[in-house]
Amino acid sequence: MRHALVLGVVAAMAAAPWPHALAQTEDPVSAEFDKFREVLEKDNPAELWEVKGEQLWRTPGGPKKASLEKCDLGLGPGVVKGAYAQMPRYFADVDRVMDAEARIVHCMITLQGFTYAELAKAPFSSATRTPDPVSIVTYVAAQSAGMKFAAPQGHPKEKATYAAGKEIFFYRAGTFDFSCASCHGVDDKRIRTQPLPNFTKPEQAIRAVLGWPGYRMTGGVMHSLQWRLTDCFRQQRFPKPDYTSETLSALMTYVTVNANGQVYKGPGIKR
Amino acid sequence: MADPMKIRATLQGDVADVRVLMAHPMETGQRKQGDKLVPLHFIQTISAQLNGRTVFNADISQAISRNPVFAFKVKGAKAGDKISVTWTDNKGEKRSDETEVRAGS
Amino acid sequence: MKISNFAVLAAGAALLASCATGPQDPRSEALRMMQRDFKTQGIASIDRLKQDELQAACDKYGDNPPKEIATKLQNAQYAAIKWPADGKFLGDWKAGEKVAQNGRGMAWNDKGGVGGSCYNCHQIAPATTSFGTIGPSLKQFAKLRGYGPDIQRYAYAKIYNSKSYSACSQMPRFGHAGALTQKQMQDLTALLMDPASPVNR
Amino acid sequence: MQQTRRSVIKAGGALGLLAAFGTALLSPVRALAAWNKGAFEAKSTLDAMRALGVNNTEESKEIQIRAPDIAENGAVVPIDITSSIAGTSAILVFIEKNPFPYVGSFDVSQGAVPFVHLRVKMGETSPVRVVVTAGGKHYTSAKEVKVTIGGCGG
Repeated sequence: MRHALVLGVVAAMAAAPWPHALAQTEDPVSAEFDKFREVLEKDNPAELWEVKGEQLWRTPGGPKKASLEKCDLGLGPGVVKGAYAQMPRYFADVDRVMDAEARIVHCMITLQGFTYAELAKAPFSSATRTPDPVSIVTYVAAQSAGMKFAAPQGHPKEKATYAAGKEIFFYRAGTFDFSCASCHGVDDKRIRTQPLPNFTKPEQAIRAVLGWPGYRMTGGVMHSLQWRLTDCFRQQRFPKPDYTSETLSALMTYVTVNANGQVYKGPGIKR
Repeated sequence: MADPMKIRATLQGDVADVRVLMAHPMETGQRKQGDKLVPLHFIQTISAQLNGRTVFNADISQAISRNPVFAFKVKGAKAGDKISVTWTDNKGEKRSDETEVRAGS
Repeated sequence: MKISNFAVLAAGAALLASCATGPQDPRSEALRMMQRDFKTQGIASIDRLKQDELQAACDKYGDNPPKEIATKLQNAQYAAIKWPADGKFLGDWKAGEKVAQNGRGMAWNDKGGVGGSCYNCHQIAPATTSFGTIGPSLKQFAKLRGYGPDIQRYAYAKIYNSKSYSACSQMPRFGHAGALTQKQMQDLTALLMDPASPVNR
Repeated sequence: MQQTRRSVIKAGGALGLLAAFGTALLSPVRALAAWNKGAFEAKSTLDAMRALGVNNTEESKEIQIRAPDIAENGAVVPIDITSSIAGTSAILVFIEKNPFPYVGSFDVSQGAVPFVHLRVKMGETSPVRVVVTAGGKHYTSAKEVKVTIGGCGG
């Protein structure tokens, strides 16, 4: 089929007046998107991965033929409910802060006997394959739907990780001199027609974490925050961060703590 | 074997609001992977039964979105009734799943 | 970045390291993480993480360096501009429009520089209503500023190295970074400056 | 229809069997052919309609099409269709500018309410045309959906 390129066809918007002086939420195009976003969220294909993720969590697997039901996501072994909203957090057994997917991967290695190399080889979804950690993190995330984000900051390493995440957020480098803040450090800007939330502000930081993991309409694939942040670095023209690395956990800590106190709605649907 | 569907059936009076999520690539035959086109692979027919009696049929094309979502409404249902949904695709693959009709809130 | 810039990059990294006050310092902790966690992928080599002098200064001062430092940086950036070998600033505005529309280039899944991503941040030709707002509107660029050679030179310089006018601008240094060719920059200058360009009509 | 008949026989015996044939007659679109290849491969809405035996249509305000004025992503365009026409047996959907406009038919003659929610791929801005079959007649309505990101490349 013919397909209009992302950057090309915007004839529709030419027909409608584009009051770019208004805040993004007030323009008619965004309002129309929002209206149907609710329709799309009502039946979100992400639920298919929740179901799959739960199976993967409960079913013995890996070389050790173990399930993940003893995996400690921070609230004790096997406790899934509410865990996602309270991550990233510090884990003494690895002496670092981990986000949900990093922790799931850790459990798949320690409990089930997978190796990091095999899990990190192709960690993101394609049209034909969703890696197991993505399905599992979707299941885990769904068990925090309706809860407030409460990423802990009690442990010194949690504080240090937040501070490091903030440094990474503002770090300007690379061919284009970009930092995360180049796009997400000021209010009311957009790239093309895409509004850019300011993640340094609590009320907007929620938009960094809301709706992830998310079902992406483009390609029809399930993606997690690990993918989202990795792809941000690609667009930032940086080299590639390792899957489940501390750098990614630190950035997630920075944005999640900034969004603490606001309600997580569960896995979402993304453009 | 194809992944399970997710079916929800909720009563509104004596009408069951049935919502179905299906895991299927719905390949249009136009998508490229590398230099090669991915062959057509899509669900062609869907049928739904209320306690074993067919109440809804659909014939569809590859233009239905990947991981299809459908909703329809079935008359004469009550809580505890069984709703089953079956799809068949162009390769002859098939998947059936079932759920119970739940009272509406 | 260009190979010739490695020395500058390394110097920048050294400068940063000297700012660190200890192992618990968030800055050095962040650098430690990034140096360990980022890997070269395609054309996006690990060297890109090393800040050059300008990046380091902007980072240090939160993109708002003291005036004397900013002026010094701007002058150094301006002095390094390679002006068009043929002495012309204006190319083909139609080709420039294509460069402006193209948002690809320099990422790890690209082969090199391709486009200028200009519409990502700027309003330019009025027909394109899908434009970003990170940079100012460039609609009627020359109509408002004049079509003369000094403005042409200014426009070319801004595209080649925006930091030669504003030290910590968010705009990439397209010529300096080797992301656009001389011809592409001349075409973009024409998009802004040509009286026939939709930008000025 | 094989499966339908079997389950009907199990459920209600000969009477049920008769009823099943009766309803099949009331839904001419499905009764004509299982998965109508000709219609699905037609390159225009008109050709697809012909293949489906839809030769005359009458504009109707009793068909409600709820779809976005502008779709956020052509890969997933949500559409709700409700028919208030008495005796509605089938709902047919066409995306006129898609390379193969006929998207599907929804048979509601055997106990479903004349309503369907579906999500389609749209390659470009196009009318979404709906044809409703009721009492052997065909009624139609359309709604334009603008697409800024086409959804057919996957």
